[in-house]
Amino acid sequence: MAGSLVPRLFVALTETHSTRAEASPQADFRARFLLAYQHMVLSRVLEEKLAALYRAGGRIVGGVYLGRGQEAFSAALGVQLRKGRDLYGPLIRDQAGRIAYGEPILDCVRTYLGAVSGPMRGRDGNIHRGRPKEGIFAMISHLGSLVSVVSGALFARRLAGTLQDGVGATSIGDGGTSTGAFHEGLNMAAVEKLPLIVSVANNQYAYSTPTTRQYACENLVDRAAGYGVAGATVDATDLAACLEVFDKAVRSARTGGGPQMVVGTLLRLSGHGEHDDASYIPDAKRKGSLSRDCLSVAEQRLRDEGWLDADAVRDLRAEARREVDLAVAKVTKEPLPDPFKENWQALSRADLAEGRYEA
Amino acid sequence: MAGSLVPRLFVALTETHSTRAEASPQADFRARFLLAYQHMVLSRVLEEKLAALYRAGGRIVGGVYLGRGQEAFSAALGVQLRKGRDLYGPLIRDQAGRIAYGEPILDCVRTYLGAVSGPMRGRDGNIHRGRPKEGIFAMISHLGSLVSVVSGALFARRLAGTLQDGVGATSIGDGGTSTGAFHEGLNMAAVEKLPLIVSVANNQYAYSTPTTRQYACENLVDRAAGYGVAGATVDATDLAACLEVFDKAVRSARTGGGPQMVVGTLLRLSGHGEHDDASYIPDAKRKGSLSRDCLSVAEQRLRDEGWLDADAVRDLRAEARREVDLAVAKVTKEPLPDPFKENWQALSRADLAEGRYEA
Amino acid sequence: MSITYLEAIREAQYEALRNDPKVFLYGQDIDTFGGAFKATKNLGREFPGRVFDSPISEDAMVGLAIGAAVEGARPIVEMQFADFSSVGFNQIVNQAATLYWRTNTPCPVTIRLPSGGTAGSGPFHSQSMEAIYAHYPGLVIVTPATVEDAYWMLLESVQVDDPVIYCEHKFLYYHLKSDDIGSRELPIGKARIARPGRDATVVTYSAMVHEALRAADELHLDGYQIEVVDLRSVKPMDTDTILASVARTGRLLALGEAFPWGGVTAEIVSRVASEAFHLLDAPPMRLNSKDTPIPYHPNLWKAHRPTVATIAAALRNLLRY
Amino acid sequence: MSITYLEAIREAQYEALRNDPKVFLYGQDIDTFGGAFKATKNLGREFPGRVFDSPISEDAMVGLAIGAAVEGARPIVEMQFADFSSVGFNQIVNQAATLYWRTNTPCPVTIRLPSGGTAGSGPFHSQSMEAIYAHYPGLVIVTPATVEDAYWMLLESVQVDDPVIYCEHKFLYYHLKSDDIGSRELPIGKARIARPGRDATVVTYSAMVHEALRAADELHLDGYQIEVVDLRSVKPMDTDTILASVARTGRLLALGEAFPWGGVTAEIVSRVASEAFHLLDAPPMRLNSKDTPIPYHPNLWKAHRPTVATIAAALRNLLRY
Ligand SMILES: Cc1ncc(C[n+]2csc(CCOP(=O)(O)OP(=O)(O)O)c2C)c(N)n1
Ligand SMILES: Cc1ncc(C[n+]2csc(CCOP(=O)(O)OP(=O)(O)O)c2C)c(N)n1
Ligand SMILES: [Mg+2]
Ligand SMILES: [Mg+2]
Repeated sequence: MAGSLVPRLFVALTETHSTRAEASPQADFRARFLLAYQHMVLSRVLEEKLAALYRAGGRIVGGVYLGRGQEAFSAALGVQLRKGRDLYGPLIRDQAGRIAYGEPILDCVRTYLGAVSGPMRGRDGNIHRGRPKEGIFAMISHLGSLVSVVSGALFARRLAGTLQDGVGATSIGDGGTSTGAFHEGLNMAAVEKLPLIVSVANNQYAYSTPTTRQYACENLVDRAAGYGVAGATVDATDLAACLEVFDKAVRSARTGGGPQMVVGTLLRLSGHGEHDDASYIPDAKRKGSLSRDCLSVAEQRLRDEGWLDADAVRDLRAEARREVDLAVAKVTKEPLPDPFKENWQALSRADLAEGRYEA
Repeated sequence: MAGSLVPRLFVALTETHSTRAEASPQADFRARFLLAYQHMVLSRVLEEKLAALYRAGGRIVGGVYLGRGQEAFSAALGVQLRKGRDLYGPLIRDQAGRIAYGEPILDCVRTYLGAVSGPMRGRDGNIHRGRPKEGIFAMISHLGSLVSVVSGALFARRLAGTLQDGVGATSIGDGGTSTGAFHEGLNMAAVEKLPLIVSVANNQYAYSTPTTRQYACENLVDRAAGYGVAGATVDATDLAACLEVFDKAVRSARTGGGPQMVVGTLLRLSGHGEHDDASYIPDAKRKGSLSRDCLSVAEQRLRDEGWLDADAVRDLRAEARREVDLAVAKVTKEPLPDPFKENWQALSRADLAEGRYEA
Repeated sequence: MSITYLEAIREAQYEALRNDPKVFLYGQDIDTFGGAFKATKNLGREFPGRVFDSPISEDAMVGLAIGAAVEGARPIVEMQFADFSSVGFNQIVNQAATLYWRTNTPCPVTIRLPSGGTAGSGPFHSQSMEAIYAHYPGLVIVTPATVEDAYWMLLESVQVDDPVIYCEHKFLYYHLKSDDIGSRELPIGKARIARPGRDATVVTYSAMVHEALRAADELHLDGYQIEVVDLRSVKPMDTDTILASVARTGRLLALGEAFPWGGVTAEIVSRVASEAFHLLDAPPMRLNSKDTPIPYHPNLWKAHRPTVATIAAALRNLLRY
Repeated sequence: MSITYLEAIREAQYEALRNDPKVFLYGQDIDTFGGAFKATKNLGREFPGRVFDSPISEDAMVGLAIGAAVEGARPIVEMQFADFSSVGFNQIVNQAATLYWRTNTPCPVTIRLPSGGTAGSGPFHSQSMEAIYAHYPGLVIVTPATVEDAYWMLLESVQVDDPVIYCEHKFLYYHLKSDDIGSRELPIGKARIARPGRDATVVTYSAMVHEALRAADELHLDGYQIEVVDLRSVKPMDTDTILASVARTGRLLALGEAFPWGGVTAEIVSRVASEAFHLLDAPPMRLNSKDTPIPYHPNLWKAHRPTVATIAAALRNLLRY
């Protein structure tokens, strides 16, 4: 569950969640749906704030990369993971999954703003953040390269006998599947029969590149058989479906089913980054079936099921806004990196460090 | 057809081959079978000579890598290719395919012996040879890296309008399919819809590593669907079956069918190199169904069909031996590289070369 | 009407495509989108079927270009950032760089590396990899510092029959302007005296040329005449021009933005020390970025790379000697 | 009973596995087969479940080791040949090398690179890549030249909490013998005076140490005392020991087997020129392999790399000065 402060009205459900073994399947599903939805809202609100800060200029240096439209797919995986006991290697568009896994939104804000108090201490920024020792990896930019890293962590836990029913999950986009690193990593995970879930968010574009220039198979899930791993597809705009597919995949991984590949279909509802107006996406696609906003879809379901009325939704958003504003306000007052306080050493073994002929 | 001198008794058949359009399917098949068989014999005899030279020591420096047992699979592809008009990127165990494509066996002997008269001029050795400008690429050691290179040559010909019905073919082993280069290359070929044939010789081992430590899918052909390319499998010890499968694949590539993946199953009938006794291959496998020698299988078929009697086979081998001995005798007299005659420049633009602080 | 460093790169590719049907462009997002930095803006429209969006497959991008070059094509590959060439590294140093030497087949591939640091880019969008590629035989490494060189050296790179690693500096993309691209002054392999002087020589390349020039201005106020040598290409390195400059000034500062171990500055200093030892009136000096990854936050990034202030300080030490 | 350089590497891995349950080995053909060079012979049997045959996936091999290290494991990755690390390059320089600096998480990965040339190995089984890795921040690069160092430095590498690139020279595998592996003399980061002298200093590392010693013997016949410094690790580079030697001899030859542009020899010469300029009685010299790929045929290979003859000739020039 989220490390971020949890809206009152969800405490009960959250508890239901954490003790889901006893709960009825329906109650359990409802609980996870509501929990995931809460994370989606917080993620959306947080990212809207980041986008605003970016447009305002000044405070955020470098790019801003949003998961807008991918919250359901990302959160549905995140809520399946138990922080620490399970490992998580989020990628570009996993703000919702990060929150669901338990990354405090302060880690996000501090990293975007470059605060020394953040996990990356101003050394790396935006989505390049994590706390590996707490189970959440900090992606490097090179796509595909986390697949083998998360696999290695699972491998080590299994060797050490500490894995138990733990799993690891990492994300990739349609474009990232074209990297050699993705191929080598997933194949190795399959050979080692590791409990790895690879969630592929096929959002139709890699930056500006359409899938027709990225792969030639019918559906990326067709690759699963070639690796000898389980494959599943899902409408990634439908939270209920996402919860189901990841519940199944994670369960299977936990119980010896080996690597799981889950391909979600959706449309990226933002530019590649906030600098990008995505004008290359034709209107047909913008208005097409894939362009549904997973958040509205989830809210429709909430109303249909009578799980949450309009007021509750409004309260929830307001609560999220308060939380985000609090975080931003707090971080804005925090110190920025000071080159004179930096130790400027890449090695943990200071005695092995060199420091000659430097700036 | 082979650039090597062609045994008399095959001239007729060879002609049948070169004018196969008019020939009857049966006659055509018989012609290709006999032609491929001839190349297989020459390849086997040549490689036995190389192995002998290696054991004798002295003349061959470095390793010797044989295609023993893979001649049928390799030659069956080679006979489909038209030198120059089609491109070929052979790998470790493609001596038979090289002969079938038209690489003179002198290129092989000169490269193994490091003669300056050879295509590699003593700069590179053994299987690392080719004449790219004549359509046959010289592999670098890094497995998988030829897939994109052969694709690029096809891509350029298509751009230049010189491709016509030309195709490109390259080989890989079970182990090589685990490389990122293989994945990126095949995926790119599929995206570009290039007429590329990738022949995968699954000989059960990558050096000493069994396929169980290499991949986890049922059959490597399961990867074809994931790339959106055509896939086929074949018993690679059966020349007739190999001829059929490659005939189909190459035809399809020529006529716009895009990349073709052909997976042949067999057992490596030699060590990884001649330094390796392959003692890691269990007797069960050595005696198993995959361990059939494609040459004996082909000879059985020749007898059954009455295409060639024992005497003809003997003559053929004798002819091949003469040819190989001639080649070796010739090359043994040829000059070895002389460091003082080397220009020691890696660039074609001598004026841009550097040569400081060198040995 | 003036032209930027980035526009010059775009114009050079336009010219290359116009002059030679064998030229094509391959890279991520370079067709309709015109590239992450717009270095290929409109080229896809202006040259239909000759500008290709690539899958995210740097190894295969380079491999495809090599195969095409074997067939006589002259591809230009755009890496979205130099940093991502690390996954195309093998095809560059082992396939492209060895092809001619091994098989006598020229390999006229040009690989564009958007290089160097900019504020907020962080460890994986800021690297300068020229030394990595220069270490391997068989490659030409160019590092244009001016709008004119960005244009003419890219055109020349495409004409060279060997693989050329074209390191373009992102920091110069928009800021650096010129009235026009001028005419071709120097060939690849010749360095340029960016500023004549007599008291000390700064040998540098790419974006650092401009930092060096500013530092030279600063020292000019104290009456010092600093000569600035722009290498233009780091391999081949125009040692004669370097030595001639050191002969004039007797003092050397080798300056670069790359990491401090090895690299261009070490090569410069060791060449001068070996070949012009007695021309030196003071120990040769080096200045590079720090030996850590390149930081994201501007406060750190500015301190990680050489700046006018640190260059000027280094020069003062050199002159005080 | 004596032990070879290769056996020492095998013994060190045996010890590492025995001493620490967190150690495991990952690489191609290293389990039952014991590795292409038998550096892990029997280890799979002696330590069941801790020695793993890898798919041919260098990028993923390194990535797996990094992830394992995050969890506290201390993996040793064997590259079958250093040359193939080119396809694991990105995980090494961008993932392993940046992990601690970015996330404060140590990355105790040891990557063994069977390096250097041997007769008949050719362009892709002969490379020395130490300079490529040393250029990037965040890595320790060791280059043992003796049986003792092969053993003790590998054990120490596994204990270092940072990624270590362990460059073992294939030319020394079988030829180089010692009576025993002795005791640990020096830590990583300290160079060794392999031979004391007073007339000139050769600073080198790995297999070239032995060529240098033979050249020193040769010059001894002419009455010259050549000091040979074995760097042991090229990053960090023990500059103090180098300078102290140059202070004694006044003459420097930097010697290496790698390609001539940049690399270790440039770093050595430029450090000495910058920091000990006035200790030098003659211009510092460099000797490397030639600027082409490494040739297959012994006639060419022997001429491509420095030899006793070319080293001795270089030293004579240096001494004549
Ligand atoms: C190896 C590599 N090459 C290029 C890039 C530059 N790049 C960053 S994101 C991106 C597009 C990724 O598309 P996709 O994988 O579909 O993820 P999405 O952005 O759609 O979520 C590219 C090309 C990179 N990060 N890594
Ligand atoms: C990238 C890379 N890693 C390692 C090697 C070393 N190597 C050469 S051949 C070989 C085994 C290849 O096995 P496979 O692909 O099955 O081909 P086979 O030898 O069985 O024909 C290995 C590991 C290499 N050549 N390239
Ligand atoms: Mg995408
Ligand atoms: Mg095999």
